[in-house]
This record gives sequence, structure tokens and C-alpha cells, in this order.
Amino acid sequence: MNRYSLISTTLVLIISAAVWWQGTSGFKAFTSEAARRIDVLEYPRKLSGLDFENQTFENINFSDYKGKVVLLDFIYTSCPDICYALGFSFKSIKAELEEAGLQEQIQIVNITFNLEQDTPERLSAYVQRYTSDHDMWHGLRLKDPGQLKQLLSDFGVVVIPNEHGGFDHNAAIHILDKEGRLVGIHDYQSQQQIVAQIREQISATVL
Amino acid sequence: MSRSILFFVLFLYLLSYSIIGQWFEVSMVRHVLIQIPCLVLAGYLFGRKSLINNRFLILINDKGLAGILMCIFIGGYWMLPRALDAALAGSNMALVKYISLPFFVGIPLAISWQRIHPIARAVIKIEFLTMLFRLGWLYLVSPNRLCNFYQLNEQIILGKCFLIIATSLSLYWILQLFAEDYREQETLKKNNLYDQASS
Amino acid sequence: MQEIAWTITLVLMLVIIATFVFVVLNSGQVAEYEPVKKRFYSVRTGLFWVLAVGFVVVMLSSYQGMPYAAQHRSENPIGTQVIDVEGFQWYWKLSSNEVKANQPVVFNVTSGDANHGFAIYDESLTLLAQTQAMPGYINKLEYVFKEPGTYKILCLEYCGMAHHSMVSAIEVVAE
Amino acid sequence: MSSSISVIHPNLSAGARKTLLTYLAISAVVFLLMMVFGASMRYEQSEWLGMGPQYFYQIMTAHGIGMIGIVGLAASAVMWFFLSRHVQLSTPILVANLVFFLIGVVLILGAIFIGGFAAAWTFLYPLPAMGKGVWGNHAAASYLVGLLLIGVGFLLLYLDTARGIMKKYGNLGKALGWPQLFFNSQDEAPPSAVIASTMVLIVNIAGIAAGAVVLVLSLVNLYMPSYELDPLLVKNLIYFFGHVFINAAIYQAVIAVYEILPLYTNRPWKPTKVFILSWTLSTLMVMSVYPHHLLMDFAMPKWALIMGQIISYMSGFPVLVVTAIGALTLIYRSGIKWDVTSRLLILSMLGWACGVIPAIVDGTISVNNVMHNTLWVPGHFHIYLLLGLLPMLFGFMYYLVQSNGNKVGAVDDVAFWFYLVGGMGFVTMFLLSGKESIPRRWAAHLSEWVPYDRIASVFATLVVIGALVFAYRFLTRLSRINIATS
Repeated sequence: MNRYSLISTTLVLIISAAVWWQGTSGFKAFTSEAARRIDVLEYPRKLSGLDFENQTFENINFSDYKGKVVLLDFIYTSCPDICYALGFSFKSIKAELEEAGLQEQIQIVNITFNLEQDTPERLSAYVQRYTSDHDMWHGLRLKDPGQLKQLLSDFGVVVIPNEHGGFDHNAAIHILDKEGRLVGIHDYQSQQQIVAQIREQISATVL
Repeated sequence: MSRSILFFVLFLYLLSYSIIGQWFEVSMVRHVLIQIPCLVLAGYLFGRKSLINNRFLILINDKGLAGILMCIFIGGYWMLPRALDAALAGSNMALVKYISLPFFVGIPLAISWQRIHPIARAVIKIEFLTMLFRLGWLYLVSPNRLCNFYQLNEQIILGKCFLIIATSLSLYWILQLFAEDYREQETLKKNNLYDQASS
Repeated sequence: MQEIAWTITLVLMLVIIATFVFVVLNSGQVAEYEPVKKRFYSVRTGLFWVLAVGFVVVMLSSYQGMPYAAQHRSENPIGTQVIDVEGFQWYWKLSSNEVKANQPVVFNVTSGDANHGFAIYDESLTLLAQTQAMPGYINKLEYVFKEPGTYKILCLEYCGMAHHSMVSAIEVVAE
Repeated sequence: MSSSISVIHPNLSAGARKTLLTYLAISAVVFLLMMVFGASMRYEQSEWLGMGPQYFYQIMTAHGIGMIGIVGLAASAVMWFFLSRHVQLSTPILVANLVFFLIGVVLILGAIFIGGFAAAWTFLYPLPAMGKGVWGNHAAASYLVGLLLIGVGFLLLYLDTARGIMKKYGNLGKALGWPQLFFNSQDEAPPSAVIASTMVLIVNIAGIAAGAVVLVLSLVNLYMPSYELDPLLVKNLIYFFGHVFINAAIYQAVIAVYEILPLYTNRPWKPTKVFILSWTLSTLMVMSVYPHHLLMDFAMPKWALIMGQIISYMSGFPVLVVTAIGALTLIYRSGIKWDVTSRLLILSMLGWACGVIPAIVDGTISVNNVMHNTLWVPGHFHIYLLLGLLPMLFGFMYYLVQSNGNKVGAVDDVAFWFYLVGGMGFVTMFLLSGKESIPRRWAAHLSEWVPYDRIASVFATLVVIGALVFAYRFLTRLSRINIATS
């Protein structure tokens, strides 16, 4: 092997390593969903102050939840499958936290991205599937449809309509800390991790 | 002759790039199985036509090592679901895709493939096949969408396509091992570069 | 069944050993190769046909003894006793531990974790029937217990540290 | 007595010679170690040791994968030695295979004896991820990566044999002797070493590719459990790969018999049409017979299982009708020269032929229903391996040791009889235990079964003593091995 080829091979290896390191967040994230999760873990994300209304027609802003740890997911009420799984997962997390006496410290939130169909009434029925406690569990919709893009990009969520009239979207449980910053994103199956992070956030002191 | 190949290359490149680029990218299958291969093929044909005897490239690409590594690593990067998403999310990465696939995958492949050791060539072929099988299988069993911009059912179709392509390709290569006569090929290629490498 | 298998195996292996011993004992004297070759090759042709005929006979007669009937029918006949079996590291979960003798039992066998092997042993520790227990699949094993008594369930697929103590029992009562 | 048997290799380079002898020296040591592991499992079942299940299953895992790996290595050395007389093979690749092998072995041994990994060599999904605190995911990953590296090494070796063979014979079909078989070609058929090597490279490249797919996916599953694999598909791939690899080891080692026995009998053993046909059929059957390991997976398609039984039966034909009879024809009234080499090689033919019988019996679905995963199964494959494959490999080692005038002592003859008697007794006890329904892979046996284990342990000791002498002789005579160039 000649000197020039040695140099070029070394260069190729260095550049490739850099591309892969950068492109996989240090060999940790091979999908953009995983990248999103690692990113918020390392850099808690501030969210825009958008205006919502909930299932009981109250005006809601994320700042209303200040002091509580928020569990949040994105849904549409006619979702046939994944949103159910998310819902039941919330229910079971809620039960576990209630057993530990922590129900005062948390807020559960479903945000719809289907603004055309999901009225507060439908959101109310949706929440009713899992609980009758409409204070602790909110179904939210944006008041201004023009802000949807902002909302989704804040969270890094992508929604694409599918051929059955529904949507494909990131199925994950998001955790906001007591300051309203996005600090965690988890698979809905990993209840242990979720509960662990919630406990950690509850015990964290607010600066 | 040479002009028609260059036109074909340009055609492939424009096919992938222009307005129809959008049409490829809305479908995961078309994106992965048509657009990306087209971009690589454009680079490959251009490289075979115009760069294979380039003195400088031969000098810095002894035994095809640098080129084949670049082709593997950069090509491998574009197999990541995350890279596909990135290409769709912002225009910067889209541009990177249009440049890197022909120039950093197709061309290196063209100028290196005949220069690398025949055993390395066979290993790469087999690794490529098993990678297709693995990816196909993973896409079929993954409970989650791997790309945020594509639906789960498209991912499953792509997984099946991978398995079909891998199966057909292995059958084709196996048949080749029984049908062709490699003695004649060896003598024909006597003055080719890679023969020295195998001794 | 085990006795037959053992006897056939022993006899055939002894025939092979005897052939080898015979040839080895007759290896000292030197003879022309061609006639030897001719003789052995005609033996070979004979052996081929003997084996081929044996092959067809055994293949046809063994078709009846295959244990797959329950797996491939859509519904169990009336009167079939059904037991759901699930293997775990390292215990068996059976929906019932009691069955009646002389009536078919179908075991729906699966696993809750790793692969296991579901095997029925009688009181004298003879293996009567078995199937694999695999996560995500149900293997249907049909068996008719002839005699009342206590039968053992043993694990026959390696499944980790306590594989050998993964034992359970079934009580077979008279009709 | 005629003059000594000649060991000739016209073009063996010093580097290749050294590498091959290293292959065999490592093999001799590992054979012995793995036999001690095997014997210690029987001692444990005899209640003579008190190692407990954790060590037992670790040793069981090590014995299984260790033996499969090392016979693969030793057998490929046999193949390389004889094949390189006919085609040009690459010594650097021979070395690379050994390097990959050793790195893999370190990872596997670390996984087992440091990480506590004990999911059996078969690593059936999802057991590697379910160590239940006995082993962790990293130990399982180390095992899988180790196996993958060993696979890569062998892949390089077989690709090189493929390249060498195709360069000389044109393509794989021609190297298998198809022009002679199907087109009545009057050209001389390729030598048996080439035919056998071609068969082996075909099946092993396919096997290793399947193994590489399943190993990587098992690794993905270890760290990302939400990617659930289909356990039945994984099982199919693992048994395909395992079955092919261990069978291929026999088909490589048997080249030693084809090449060496004619020297002892002064009779030629040339590939005939029947010989070529049987190797072509074996190529197909070795790849399609593996479902006979899945006969108790009722969820498998029924046709696959019936095919498993039919091909199990057919696989016996080439061995019994062609190879065994071929060997006997060669010996009968030949005035064969008797020494440890020729005895071992003839024992190997006997072992291979005998192993067919219990294999076919167990491959019968109705028998499998009461025999599968009893000690009958190790019974049948120990006949193949302990009495068939290992004698081929030890025979090859003695062939080299006794090269061109070197002699061995009477102790080697005694060791042969220890090995023969011990081996036969040992495998018979396995079969008898299988008949008595004793399960395989149990760390502790019920008291009813212990007497069988004790008799087996005595026989196992004899085998180990015999093998100890074989290994000792080979290692101490390494430097005196004398390979002539003409």
C-alpha cells in the first residue's frame, strides 16, 4: 500500500466514523424516534406557551400545570389501536402512583392533533374511557389550529394520515417536569422506567 | 456509446432529483428501492465510464481499500431509518443525500470493485445478502415505526421486498457459481489488476 | 416402542460390526483387486435394493404412528378432555391435574418464557409422549391414558439452571 | 512388512505447514479438554462430583460449542492439507481463520466461565436473554459475538477454497464431477478431495450465512427486547446452521480416509459415478434434513417434518452403501499394513456406518415421540463424532506422526484399544439410557438412573485415557513430522 492510499484510507475512516457518530448520536440512536428521546434526556426542552381548551371547556396553558409532573401523549379520539394501548398504560401508571400516594403531584394529559373532529365533547368521552377524574386527567385541543405545526415541532412529533382515515404518529409517553419542560420520552410498555423518572422529577427541587 | 451512457447517468440523476423526487419520497418502498439505488447507479455508471482509469484515483485508492470502505460506510449510513427521516425533514440533508449517494457511494464502488481482493468481494456480497435478510426480518418484526415519516404497513412491505430481493439475488449468485466457467474468465482477466492481489 | 427401537438398532449395528470384523479378519491375504471389487460391488447393489425396499416399507408403516393429528384438526371430537399447559422457568402451569383414563386428552402446550419440552412419563419412568413448549405457539399433544395412576411431567428441552427440577404430575382416575 | 507409509505434499509452503500443525496441535489439546468436560458431566450425574447445576450447565455449554468448533477447525486442516495438493489456496487466509477462531474462543470462554452464560450451545431464542440472574445480557452477547467471529473466519476459509477450486475446475458443478455424472464426460473426474471440499464449501457457506443472520438478530433482541423474533424460525435457522456445520466437519475429515487408506492397502480409491452421485445427493440432503431436529415441534408444517423423516432415511444410503462398502472393498484381502493410523481410520468408517442406525431410528417420527431429547440423541451423535469423526482426525494426526520412517510405541496400540472399548461402551450406555427414557441435559439424575451413569463414567474414563495418549504423542512428535515434497 502506498503512502497516498494510506492517507486516503485513514481519511475515509475518520470521516466515516464522524458521520456515523454524528448520525447516530454516538451509536445510541438509529431511528429518529430514539434520537428525539436521547436529545430531551440530555437537553430538557422548553415548550411554547400555546393556548388549549380541555374537555370541560376550560382554557389551559402548560403553565397551569406548574409544580406538577405531567404525563402527556398525542392522540386522536377515533384511533383504533395504539391510543388505546397508551391509555391503558396511563391508567396503570396512575394506579401505581396512587398506591404510593403521589396522585396530587401528577397531571395526565392527552393532546389531540385531529382538530377537525375532536371536540371537547369527544375528548370528554375519550377521557371517560379510563377515569372519571376530569381534574387529574385532561384531554386538550389547541384553540388556534394554526399553532398545530408549532406544537408538533416542539415535541418532535410527526403525524401522517393513513389510508384508513386515521393517522400514524409517534406512540410514546412524554414527561414534563414541574417547570413545564419536556424531560423524558418513553415507550408506553416501559412502565418501570416511566414511574422511576416521575418519582425522580417529583422529588426534584424547583429552583 | 460513451455519450449515451452519460446521458443515461444524467437521466437517472434527474429522475431521482427533479419534481419526481417528491413522488419517490412519499413512499418508503420507492424511496429505498428506487430512488437511492438510482442515485448510486448514476454515480456507478459515471465512475465506470469516466473515472476508472484516472491516475490520481488509482494512486490514492490502492487495492480499492479506501474506496470500498467509503462505499460501505456511507452506503451503510443511508440504510439507517434515521437518515431517511432526516432527508425528509429538512432540505439540507436532502441535498447531502443527492450528493453523497452518487459521489461517495456510486463512484467509489465503480473504481474499487475490480481492484479489491476477490475474497473480500465475496465477503461483501455475502454480507450484503445477509444484511438484506436481517433488515427485512427486522422491518417485519419491529413493533414500532422505524421512520417517523412512513407508516408501519409500508415498512412491512419494504421488509418483504428486502426478503424477496435477497432470496432472488442469492439464487442468481448461486446459479452463477454453477453455470459460468471461471477458468476462462481468469485467463481473460489475466492482465487485470486484482489477479496480482490474490497470489 | 423403546424396546423395539433398541432391539432393531442393536441388531443392525451388530450386523455392521460383524461385517467389519469379517473383512478385517480377511484383510491379511493379498488378492487381486478387480475380482474383489466386482464381488463387493454386486453386494452393494444387493444392499441398495434391500435398503430401498426396507425404506418404503418402514416409511409407509410409520405414517400411522405420527402424533400430529390433534394439531391439524379444527375441532376436538366430543368427549375429549382438554388441558392447557404453560411452561415457565422453572415450573409447569396446568389448567387441570386430573384426567380420566381411556378417554383422549389433548394438551394445548405453550410456554410463557423460554423453550421447554413437555413430556409425559408413567410411574415406572417410561417416556410415553412429548411435544415442545414454545412461546407464541401452541402444540397440541393427544394422549390416551390406559391405566389410572400418577403420571409425571418432565421438562425435555433445556431451559436454564433448574431445568432438571421442572417436574409436575397428573392424576389419572378410572372412568 | 512393506516400507513405511509416505506423507507427501508437493507444494506445501513452510508457513502453511506451520499453520496446519498449529491447527492440529490446538485441536489435540482442546479435544482432550472437552473430553474431560464431557466425562465430568457423566461423573456429576453419577453423583461422584458435586459441582452443582450451575457449573454443570456451563460445562455442558462449553463442551457442546467447544467440540463443534474444534472439530470444525481440525477437519478444515485435513481438508486444506489434501485440497492444497490440487488447487492453490491462500496461507494468509488460513492464518486469518485461526486468528478469528481464537478471538471467538476467548469471547465464548469469557461468556461462559466469567459471565456464567449457560444457554447450551444451541442458544435457542429467547433463552440467552433469560439468564434469570445466572448470566446477564453482556455474557450472552459475548457468546453470540464470539460465535459470529468464528463464523467469519470459516467463511473466509471456504470462500478461499471456492476461489481456488473454481480457478482450476471452472465452476462448482464441474468440481462436483457433474460433467462425468450427467454428460458422460470422458475427462478424468476431479479427485475425491476436490469433490468433498466443494460439497463442504457449498453447505457451510449457506450454513454460516444463516447463522450470521440469526446471531445478529439475537444480538439485536438482547439489547432491544421489543424486537421479538419468531422462536420457531430462529430454531429452524439455528438447527440448519448447526446441523450443516457439524456434518460438514465429517465430510471434510473423511478426505483423510479417502487419501490415506489407499496408501495402506496399495489399492486406488478413485471417484466413480456412484461416488460422485452420492456426494451430490449428500450436498442436497445435508442442507434439507435438519427438520428431523424439529419433529416434536408440532406447529411446524407437516410436510417439512415428513420430509425430515424421509431425508433422514435417505441420508444413510451414501454412507452405508457407498463409503462404508468402498472402504471394506479396499481392505478385503489387501494385505493392509496395520498400525494405529489404519486402525483409527477403519474404526472411523465403522463408527460412521453404525451411527446411521440410531440416527435413522430416532428420525422416525413415531419413535422420536418417545426418544427425542433423551440420552438416545447424544448416543447417536457420539457414535458419529466419538467413533467416526475423531478417529478420522486422530488417524490423520498419526499419519503425520508416523511420517516417512517415524515410529510409535506399543503404548499407542494399547491406547487405541482403550479408546475403542471405552468409546463403544460409552455410546452404548447413552443408547441404553435413551431406551430407559432418561432425559438429556439434566444436571442431576433420579436415583433410578444413576447406575447407568456410573457405568458410562467408567467407559468415559477409558476414552479420556486413550485420547490422552493420542494427544500426547502428537504434541511431543510435532517437531519430527516429516512431509516430503515428492
